[in-house]
Amino acid sequence: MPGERLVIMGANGSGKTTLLRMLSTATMPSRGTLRLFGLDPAREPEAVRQRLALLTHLPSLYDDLSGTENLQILARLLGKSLNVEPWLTKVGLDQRPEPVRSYSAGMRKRLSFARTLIQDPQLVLIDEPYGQLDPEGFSLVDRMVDELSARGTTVILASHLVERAAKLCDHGLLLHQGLPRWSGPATQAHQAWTTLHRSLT
Amino acid sequence: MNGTIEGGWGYVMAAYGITWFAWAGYALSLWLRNRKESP
Amino acid sequence: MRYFLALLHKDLLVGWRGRVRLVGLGTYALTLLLLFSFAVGPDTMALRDHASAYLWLAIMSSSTLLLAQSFQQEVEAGAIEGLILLPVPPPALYYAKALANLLLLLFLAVVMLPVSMVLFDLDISGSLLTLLLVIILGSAGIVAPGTLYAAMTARLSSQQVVLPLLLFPLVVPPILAAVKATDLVLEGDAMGQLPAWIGLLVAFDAIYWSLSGLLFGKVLDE
Amino acid sequence: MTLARWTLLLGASGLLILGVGHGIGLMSTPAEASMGETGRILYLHVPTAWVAMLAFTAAFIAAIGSLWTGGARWDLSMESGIEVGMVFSVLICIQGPIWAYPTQNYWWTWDPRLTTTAIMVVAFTGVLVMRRLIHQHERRMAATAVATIVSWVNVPVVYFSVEWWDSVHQDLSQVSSVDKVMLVPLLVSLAGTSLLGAAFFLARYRIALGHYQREEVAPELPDLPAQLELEDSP
Repeated sequence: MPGERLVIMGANGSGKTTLLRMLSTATMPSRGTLRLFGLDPAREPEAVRQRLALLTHLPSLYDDLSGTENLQILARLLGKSLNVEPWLTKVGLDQRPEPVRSYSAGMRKRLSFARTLIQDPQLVLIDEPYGQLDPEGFSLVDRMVDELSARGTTVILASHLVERAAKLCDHGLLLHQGLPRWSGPATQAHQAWTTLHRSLT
Repeated sequence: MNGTIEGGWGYVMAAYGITWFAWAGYALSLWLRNRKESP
Repeated sequence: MRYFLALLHKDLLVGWRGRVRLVGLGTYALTLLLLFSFAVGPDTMALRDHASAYLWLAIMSSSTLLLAQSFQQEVEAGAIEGLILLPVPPPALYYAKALANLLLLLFLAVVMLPVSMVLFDLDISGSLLTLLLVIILGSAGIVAPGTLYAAMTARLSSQQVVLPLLLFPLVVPPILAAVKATDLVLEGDAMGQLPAWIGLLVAFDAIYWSLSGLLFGKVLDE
Repeated sequence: MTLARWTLLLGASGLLILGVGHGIGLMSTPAEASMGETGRILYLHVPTAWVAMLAFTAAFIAAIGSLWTGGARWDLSMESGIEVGMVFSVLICIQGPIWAYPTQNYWWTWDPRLTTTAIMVVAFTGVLVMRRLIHQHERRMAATAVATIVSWVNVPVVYFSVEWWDSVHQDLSQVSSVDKVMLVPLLVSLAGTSLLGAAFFLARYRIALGHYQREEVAPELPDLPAQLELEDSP
């Protein structure tokens, strides 16, 4: 359902990132089929990739260029207007000329979010949204996710910070060693997490 | 150079010898690796 | 086409911003030329005979460094993946990067030309224009397979070793032809062989600029 | 295992025929007119060159197959084709100078064929080195395939440019016309060497197959575990 939010929970190495990369067509499944927007990404990668955006811990930004220039590259590729100023203000950045190299982790995250907003995708996949961020950055992530789903974009997060992510999302999916162990409303996510861990220890 | 070359046999033997030795060596390495892969 | 221009603009902008690296490459190439002239010693006759070989060897080795760097930054930042998922058609990505590499390499070559003219005491009997044409075609011959292999080896830690090993057999024909053609321009083309060598260069470029563009997509996806 | 039996069959018949071919070539036929005894290296050199080219062409076809379908079988045959091709082309680079030395008394002749083979060896060494450095299966297959295609296309290009470049000083060791009596050992040796090459290829394929089945094939997918019953947390 557009605007809904799912959190994929699991310890490191439980396959969260792999699943996310597969959903984003960054990696093709070696077996089985995948359906995105009713399309098979193996056969129609362009159509699928047009509608989604992937945010990984790698910022995919050009350090030598300024924030504005980074966004303008994207705008030019998407055939959108080069006036990227509104997107910058939306994420709390300004048109400073300094290269992205001088940005803090928080500012880089904001710029990555701006990159995602420009693409106006139907589905956004975020790997470890809270990675390398200070608490102040956490609230930024929450605001961004709210912003995205307010625009009708479905958001899928992959995180091991269960409580924080669960509060933000509608549904939860618990992975353990590559296998789905539980899925259901995010309100029970924390409960599922503790149950799984209790059964392991 | 008066056409035919004396002492050609040395080179012929060298070429054939090296080649046969290499083939034998390669066959041996294939056989060893085969045994390792599917005992 | 829009993708190609946007990406070309991006590559040139990044290249220009990182021009300190270009200066480094330029000094590297010039030191190579100096080394060649020292190695041969003051014998100007020998220097002049092999000038085109030295010039092209310098161009080839500096191109290897340039090509290795061309994907380094983007792969580390995950920018390439960002572009593929946009989606950007891989051939556009290839031709933009290859052309950017070519322009940067030509920038180096143009700097190296006057220096080698002085160092190797050359005077051009043929026309400067043909010489520039030969340099452009020769550099294009290096950059075409070079960009393809640079992308392929970008993620490898030992790229500095693998890239030259893969690339050198590929650039033998263009370098041979370029050295021959440059010789003919410098020392005069008695038997009129120049058009043949330039033809070989053009043929090589045509083959590799099209083949690499075709295969580039396969090199990128995970 | 049929593959093992095939390898043995090809290997044995190859060796037999090769023995016959080399036997005739070395013992019975008269020495070649201008090169004397050294002309007999022909029966060794030409078949080796032929099989090397065949092996790399097989790798080229497998490369296209693996790009087209992505099947692992193509990847394995590509690997085998390259290795067999390497063994035979290295041999050519050894046999060439041995043949050229007596007639021109310097080891390395810039003969287009020999130079092209040497460059081919360097190119495919690069492919093998790169292949060992990439660990993800899909990316290794794609990269090797692309490098194989590019290196294979490069062979004729190198040949022609070297031939042009070299035509300025034509060398001597052109094979003088192969008269009838020499044809028999040549063709027999050719058949023998080809069979031997095929046997090597199959053997190498089996190694790659064994390796692939043990390491690469993902283990059988366990069935999905039941939904976790939630215990009300304390």
